[in-house]
Amino acid sequence: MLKEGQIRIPSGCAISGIISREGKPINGRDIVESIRVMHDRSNGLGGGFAGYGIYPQYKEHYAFHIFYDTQEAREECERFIDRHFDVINLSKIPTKKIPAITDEPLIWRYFVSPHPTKLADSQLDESEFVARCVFRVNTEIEGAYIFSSGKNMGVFKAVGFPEDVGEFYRLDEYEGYSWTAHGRYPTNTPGWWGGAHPFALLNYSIVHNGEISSYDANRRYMEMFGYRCSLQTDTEVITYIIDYLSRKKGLSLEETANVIAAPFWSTIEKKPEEEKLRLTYLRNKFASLLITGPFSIIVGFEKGLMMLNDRLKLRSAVIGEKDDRVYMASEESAIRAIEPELDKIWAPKGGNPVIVTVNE
Amino acid sequence: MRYVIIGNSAAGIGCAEGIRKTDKDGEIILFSKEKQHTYSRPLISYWLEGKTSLEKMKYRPDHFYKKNKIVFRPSTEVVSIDPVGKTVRIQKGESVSYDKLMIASGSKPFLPPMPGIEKVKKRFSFMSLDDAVQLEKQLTPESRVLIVGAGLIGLKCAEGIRSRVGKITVVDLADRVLPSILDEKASAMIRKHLKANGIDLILSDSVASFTAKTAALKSGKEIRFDLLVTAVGVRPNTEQAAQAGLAVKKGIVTDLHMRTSDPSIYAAGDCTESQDVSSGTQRILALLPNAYMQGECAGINMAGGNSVFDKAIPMNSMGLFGLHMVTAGTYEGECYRKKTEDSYKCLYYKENVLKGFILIGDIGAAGIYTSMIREQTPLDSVDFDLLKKNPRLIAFSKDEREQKINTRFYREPVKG
Amino acid sequence: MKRVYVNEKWCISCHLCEYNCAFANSGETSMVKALKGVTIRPRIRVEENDRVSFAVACRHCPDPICVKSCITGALSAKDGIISVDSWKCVGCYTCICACPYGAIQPDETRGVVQKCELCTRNSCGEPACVKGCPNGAIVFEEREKKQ
Amino acid sequence: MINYLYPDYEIVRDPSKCIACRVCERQCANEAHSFDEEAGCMVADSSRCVNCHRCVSLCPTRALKIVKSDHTFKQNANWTGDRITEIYKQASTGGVLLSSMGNPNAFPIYFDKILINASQVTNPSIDPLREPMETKTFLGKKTGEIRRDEKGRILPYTEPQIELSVPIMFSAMSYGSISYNAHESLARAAQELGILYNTGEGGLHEDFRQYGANTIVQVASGRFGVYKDYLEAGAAIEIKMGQGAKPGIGGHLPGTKIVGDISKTRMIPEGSDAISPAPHHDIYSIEDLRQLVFSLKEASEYKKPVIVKIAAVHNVAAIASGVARSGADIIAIDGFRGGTGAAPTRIRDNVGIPIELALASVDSRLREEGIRDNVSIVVGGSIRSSADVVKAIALGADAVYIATAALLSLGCHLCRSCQSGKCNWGIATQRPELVKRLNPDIGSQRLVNLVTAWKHEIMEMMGGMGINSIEALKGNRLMLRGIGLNEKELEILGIKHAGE
Repeated sequence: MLKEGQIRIPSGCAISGIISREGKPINGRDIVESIRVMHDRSNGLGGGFAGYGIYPQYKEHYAFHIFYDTQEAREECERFIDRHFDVINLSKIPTKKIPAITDEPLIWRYFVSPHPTKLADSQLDESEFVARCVFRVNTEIEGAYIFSSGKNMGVFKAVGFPEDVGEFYRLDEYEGYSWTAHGRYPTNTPGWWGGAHPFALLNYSIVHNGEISSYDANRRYMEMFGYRCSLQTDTEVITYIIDYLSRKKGLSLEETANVIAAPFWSTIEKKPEEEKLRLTYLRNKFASLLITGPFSIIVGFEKGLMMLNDRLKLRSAVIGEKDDRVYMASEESAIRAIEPELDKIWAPKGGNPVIVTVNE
Repeated sequence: MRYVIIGNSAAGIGCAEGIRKTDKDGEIILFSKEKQHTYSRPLISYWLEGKTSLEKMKYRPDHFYKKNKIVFRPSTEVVSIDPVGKTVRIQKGESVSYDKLMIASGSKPFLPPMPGIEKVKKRFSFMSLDDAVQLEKQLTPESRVLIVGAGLIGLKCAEGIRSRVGKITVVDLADRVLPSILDEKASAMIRKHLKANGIDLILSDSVASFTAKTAALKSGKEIRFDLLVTAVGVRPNTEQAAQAGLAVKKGIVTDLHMRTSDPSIYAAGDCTESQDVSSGTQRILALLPNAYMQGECAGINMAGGNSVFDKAIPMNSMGLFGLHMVTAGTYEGECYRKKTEDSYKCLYYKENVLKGFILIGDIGAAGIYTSMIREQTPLDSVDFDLLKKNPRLIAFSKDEREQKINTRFYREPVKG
Repeated sequence: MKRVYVNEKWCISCHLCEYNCAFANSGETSMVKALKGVTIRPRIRVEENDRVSFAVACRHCPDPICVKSCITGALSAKDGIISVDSWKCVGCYTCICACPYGAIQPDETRGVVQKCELCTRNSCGEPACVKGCPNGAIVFEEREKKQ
Repeated sequence: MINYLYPDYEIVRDPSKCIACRVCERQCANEAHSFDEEAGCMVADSSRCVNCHRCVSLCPTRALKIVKSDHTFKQNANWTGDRITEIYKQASTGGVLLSSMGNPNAFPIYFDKILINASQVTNPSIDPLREPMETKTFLGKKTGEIRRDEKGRILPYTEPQIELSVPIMFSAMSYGSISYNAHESLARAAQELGILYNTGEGGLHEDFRQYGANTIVQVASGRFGVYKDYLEAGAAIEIKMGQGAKPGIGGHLPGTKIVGDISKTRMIPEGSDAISPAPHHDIYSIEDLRQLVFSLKEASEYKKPVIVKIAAVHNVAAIASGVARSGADIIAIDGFRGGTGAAPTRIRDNVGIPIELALASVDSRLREEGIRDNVSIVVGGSIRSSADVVKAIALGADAVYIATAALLSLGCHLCRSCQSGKCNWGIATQRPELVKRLNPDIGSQRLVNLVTAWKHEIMEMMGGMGINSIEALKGNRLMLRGIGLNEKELEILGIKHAGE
């Protein structure tokens, strides 16, 4: 059977997210409890989490989480990392053996900073340098896969139900100001750890529920800019789009949302002239980055989360608020499970991004 | 408002319909000398021939008077008009007042003095349905009929009774048939056709004297007959109008609004004179379409509308024993002629307008010619050579064609 | 009201209107049966020369001279449609002599006249000439408001 | 001299149905039909018949049909009847064989070997009757950095664009090659549809300036009718470098057709031949093209997108890459099945490549080079249905050009006799009595109907794929699968085989 990257696999999913607007620490246990409720939305072939603010002691450094199939792969990869980065710390990621999670690869974590001379030689900005290194490892080193590469954040994922994955990674030992979670229901996969979600690049991580019909249009466009969509998953390409628009093109997240879930022309037509011109401009300029088909995504980024539905709202998505916390999930039950008494709960409209950031 | 109409034929009916176009409610009283529901006078010959029936001859449907709120007074002859008191007096001494009066009294047969005619017992004129009914009663397959007059009435009468009698002889003083509407060549063609259909024609001759069943002609011939029909001509009924002091020449004089010299009195139909557009002369145009249009015009004006009838022209269409002829206008100026075995065409034109035409046999689309006469269409604005061959709209200018076939309705060209 | 208008610009001189008219008024259900081997007597006729062609049928004038001229009362206008009552018509052809468009024809077989009645008296439902015109040269439309 | 040719087609008349109305006779400009007065019936001369079906369509009793003659040569798989007949023709005339419309030969039609996807279970299909389904498309460059004002607001500046309500345009057909009424039909339909039509190399008739916002004005090697006002009259300017039906060949409209308005519109004297050279004589290489592109932009003050139209030839991808870097805003690629008013038969039938392959390789090449945003891609050369449109867009086109399909909707029956100038449908002719047969009221409505119908079908297919906006279809090759294609073909098309 072909795995992610060799074939495109559609999947249904569950997603959940929590953020503290005050930047207060949230224990990883909460997000595990939230995603656990939506057990039936996944089928045991993938689960994962992203936590932000979890590595305060290493917050100036890129935290690489890497799967290795073999020791040889690890050695080759570490040689590559050594050549390009100063490694501040490295270790295996602590895990807990449980019966539900099997066949685990080698899972390592590195806190790194780009090698100053290598960076200068590359004539790239730091983030681009790091991103390119990640692409090189993932495409060129057989058996090595960097699945998390941001600062003060980390992705934890595996083949299994998400609540088991949370236990496996001992998430109750982490605290962060925001978390996202994903439970996967692929229709066809042998289950490859790298294929689980969230998908992350640098500080961006995406959990996504849906199957986008614009995939190949988006992918082929993104590949023009050096993004190699090796996994052939929606989440991967959405991550790259957000990275491209936000990081490379300097769009705000609202503007990014106006591109990927652009309003219908009929809606744009009714806007005031200035807004009409702006929306038309964005939609036309990045026409190939419009995402159609059902999706609900939670984008994790530094100091914030964004939830976005496709324009027709073909996937469920609800948002709840309680004090400084904002909850985002596929189902209300996933929010009630960890916060029964909400101040407010609502379903965002299709195409309207909900962006929550940590107050500075 | 009370309208009084004298006459129940085309002009009278036209007048009533004209009034009703403008005034839906005013009182209309219509007097008819005859007893019948309005009927079409020219159909009496068709009736004799069996081509129509008394029912079909009705000029308007049975409900006509009722529907148009007309008080219909049949068998009631108006004997005099008092234009000062604005009343009309009818036979029985009754007076009826009017606000507007229409005189559509029609015409009557003209009978020149013919010695011994009083000796003829079976003697008929051929103007009214009563005449036809009287004549019809006497027809037998053996009857020998003498018709004096080879005009429209005489010949239609001949056609009407031909199959029902033994022999028909038509005598006329003129040297040809239908002298008022046909030229010599056309007359000759019709004469031949009549002869072929068993009508004996004696032309350039007239009756010198009658006995009960014989007529001695000026030429010395003697004709034996059983029935005599006199169809020498007609005269307008203008007596009451004249007595009332209205201007009368050959017929009652009207203006283009059909108003007589008295502003409350109008006149239309065979009793009036018209301005013949084709000849530019005042003349009596005793023709049904003309009568109707005059009557309608008068009716509209009587009811306070504004209508002008300035398109009067002579126009005749008739068939005799299956041969059709249509004629219109006056025969003056240059002439284009074309004759074949069974058709004849003659167009008269002068001073850049079509003046008149005669068509026999092939009469299709003749109205195009008629309208050219009526509208005085300048011949240099049309392809007259083409028109000579056939009456066709294609001979008109592009704009004119566009007007005729592709606009809401045809607007008459503005002249002057 | 809707009237038939002819735009000679689009007339292609195919004469189909004549055949469709003859067929519509034949009472037959098949054109072949109706028109094969007969000389057609349509109520619309195409006039043409080598440059121009157009069809002419009754314009249903608002102030119809044919109706006024009719000696029998067989022609009448109702709801804007001028029709002939062939029961009353005696075939005197006065209307033919009067119509400025040449749009009334003798019906020689019956000794009466015939004319376009906008297919209101046959089973066509709408004017057959309009329906069958391949180039929109004959239209049946409302123009009163535009004037 | 012996006439070696037997008519290709035979006119078959059902005498039991013919009512001798003579419509066929009046409608046939080739004078194939006549009335035999003596016999009292219609007769036909099949040798004059071009099989255009005008008579068949207008016969009110359906008494006519045209059949392929079964007259045959002795069977020979190599020397087919067509080849033999062509030799007879050339032996008799000594001339180049001329023909028109597109390549009729049995080359593979890749569109017919591509299948479209639909959503099932994992992803809902979208019902275009209930949900918005967007077909609006912009053509033009999408390059240029995002600029913001001092408050950080985006300045919505783009290079000149063409906006289309549906990604379909009417391809270039000159006034001269087609009739005034055909042009009017196209112009009016384009306006009503919110799309564009193309003047071709015949200039722009004064009467059609009113449709400027829906007009592409073409500049071709003959430069007929080109002047400043012309360049400014339309919504875009197209430089025609080549044409799919006759790559490498110029055009020749004989002087007999350069009369009246055509002469005026082309700005050449009446009776003079209108010869479009094979190349532009000021463009012998890509750098020359760039100069012309910018000359036209200068002349039109950079307000109009410039389209460069090329024929699909062997190295089309490399040519397109050059064009994409020439300053052009749009590349139009014309496949080898594209139509024409007249072309040498040998060229039409043997030169060029299929548009599907050309499109796929151009789109891939421009993406590989990262310059796909420099240009929009418009493809033509036998887009026959809405499915072809969907497939073309999924392969990577921004929009398509249709011309043959447009002419078909106007009544063309593909008799491929345009060069005779006796088009019975009033399309490819200048004879007034034939031109008037195409009433633009009807013609434009039929075009509107066609494109509207296609639009509905495109929306249905998009909805089936779960796509509700045409831009999400562009280049979305995963929505396509090949059938009966070999590895190489699949590789060029960039699609998987059905079942994969």
